[in-house]
Amino acid sequence: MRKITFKIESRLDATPLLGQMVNALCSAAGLSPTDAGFVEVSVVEAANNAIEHAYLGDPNNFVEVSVSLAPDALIFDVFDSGKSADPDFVHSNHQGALSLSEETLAHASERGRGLAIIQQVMDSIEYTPGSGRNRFRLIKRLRAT
Amino acid sequence: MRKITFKIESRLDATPLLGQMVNALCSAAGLSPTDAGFVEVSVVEAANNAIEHAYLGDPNNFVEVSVSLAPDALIFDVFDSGKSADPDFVHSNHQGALSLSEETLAHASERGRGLAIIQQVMDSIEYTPGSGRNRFRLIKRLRAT
Amino acid sequence: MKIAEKQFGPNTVVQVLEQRLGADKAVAFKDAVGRVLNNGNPQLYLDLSQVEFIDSSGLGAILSLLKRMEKGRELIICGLTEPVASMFKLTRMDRVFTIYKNVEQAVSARTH
Amino acid sequence: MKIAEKQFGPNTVVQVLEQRLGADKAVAFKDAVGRVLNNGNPQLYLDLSQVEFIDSSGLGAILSLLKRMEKGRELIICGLTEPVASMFKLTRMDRVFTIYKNVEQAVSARTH
Ligand SMILES: Nc1ncnc2c1ncn2[C@@H]1O[C@H](COP(=O)(O)OP(=O)(O)O)[C@@H](O)[C@H]1O
Ligand SMILES: Nc1ncnc2c1ncn2[C@@H]1O[C@H](COP(=O)(O)OP(=O)(O)O)[C@@H](O)[C@H]1O
Repeated sequence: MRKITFKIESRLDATPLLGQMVNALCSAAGLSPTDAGFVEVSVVEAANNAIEHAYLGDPNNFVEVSVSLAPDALIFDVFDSGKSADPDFVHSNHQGALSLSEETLAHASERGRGLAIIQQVMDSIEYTPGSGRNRFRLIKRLRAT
Repeated sequence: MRKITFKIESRLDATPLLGQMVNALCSAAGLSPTDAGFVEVSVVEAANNAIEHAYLGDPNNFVEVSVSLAPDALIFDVFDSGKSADPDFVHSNHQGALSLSEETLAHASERGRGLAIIQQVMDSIEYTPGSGRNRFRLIKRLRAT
Repeated sequence: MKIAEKQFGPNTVVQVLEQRLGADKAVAFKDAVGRVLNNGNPQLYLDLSQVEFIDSSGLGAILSLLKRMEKGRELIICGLTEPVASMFKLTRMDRVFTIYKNVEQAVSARTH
Repeated sequence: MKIAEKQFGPNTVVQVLEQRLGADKAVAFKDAVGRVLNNGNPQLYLDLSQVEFIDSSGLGAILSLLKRMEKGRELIICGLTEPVASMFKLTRMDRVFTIYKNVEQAVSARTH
């Protein structure tokens, strides 16, 4: 199984380059441009969450994303060494965050859609807190073409 | 300055993915497809050298490639923690390895063209041995388009 | 945050000149566009045709602009590229925004 | 190492079905092509039209095949993609190999 790890500083302006690499890798693995774009957004959301919520914006840390190319799936492991999230919260259904309509617009939050996007795009997710190393695993299955 | 680090296992079959990422990054930075291809080959040659000559083929190590995107250049730092090379040898002119002709064919070696290719493609190189961490820096200047 | 501003009669067109509207650019984007948001123009056209990437922060920033529009004024989105249109759809943003293919179509539909 | 073998009259065409001919594939490539190298055909056509990446190990492997050709036999390279042709040129391999645009042109030039 082929594998590569991307490592960036814990700064929001470091995630675009990560995203572009993830997109290129998804394309090389055979995902459609649309799906590659969705996966790019998802991994960037996970990295942004690590930066904002695990490291609380401290730029002197690192976010690592290990990508494993299995024959039938792409596995993204997003690692941080900051504050852990509550796995039950991460795993809970976040689709409510995407229930936007004209009626609810006034109360719609500007934030809180990252996990919902990740859940929509990915086939499965698993958040594993660890002392000094949290792992957020995102799996995208490859469909036979 | 934007920066990303790629990390792979010290196996020859891990370098294709590294190469594809380097190529995508070069394209995003504005290099032509031909130059992006040349830089890809150069970084792969450096990684292969680390695997074959620094780690002597032991697959239980890692090669790291840190890429810094300066406004006028791409800087690739290829790190290994194996046996150091002789910097004077690395820095010496290797273009003789590319002097192939019908007359010299019988004596032409199958190997030994990696550093020559790197020197041809890159604008400057610098090998810095370190205890536990050797760095091979390859710099490709970006020309104004 | 690079934007270009143009007047189209009484209305303003703001074109985002960045390829990515992500978390690192969301605040600067809100500031830049916010400055012309309620400058008296009945319609503000937001031209996203240069944007190839948007995430939840970028989408949230656009949503916050919509919520800050004064009564009787309109925020009109133009020129969504394929990846950005896909994100509008995935997050249901397409339900609350008026979206046109490009500025020309938007202006002609809105002023005739 | 995926290759496809075809007979063209008395000659053999070997097409490399890998996109990359790098250090990890060089030995397998030499073994695979070496098996048909001196099988009696006067000409061996090596079709590289599927190969988009080659490094010094891949080039070295092709060079070793050339050196192993028996007297009176020819190794003919066909279908170099742009990145592979650039590497042939950079390393001067283009000086010692007979190279044609594609197998059809090579065969017709060599047999007429
Ligand atoms: N990696 C993480 N570490 C800690 N907390 C997290 C992490 N990811 C998400 N969270 C928590 O989950 C919440 C929802 O995340 P998300 O849906 O991405 O929206 P947003 O980041 O915009 O708040 C965050 O506000 C945060 O409290
Ligand atoms: N990273 C490295 N660590 C140790 N030795 C190296 C390294 N890179 C190159 N060398 C030495 O330089 C020589 C020439 O390298 P190169 O031109 O790439 O050709 P090749 O790897 O085919 O021998 C190698 O054979 C090796 O002795």
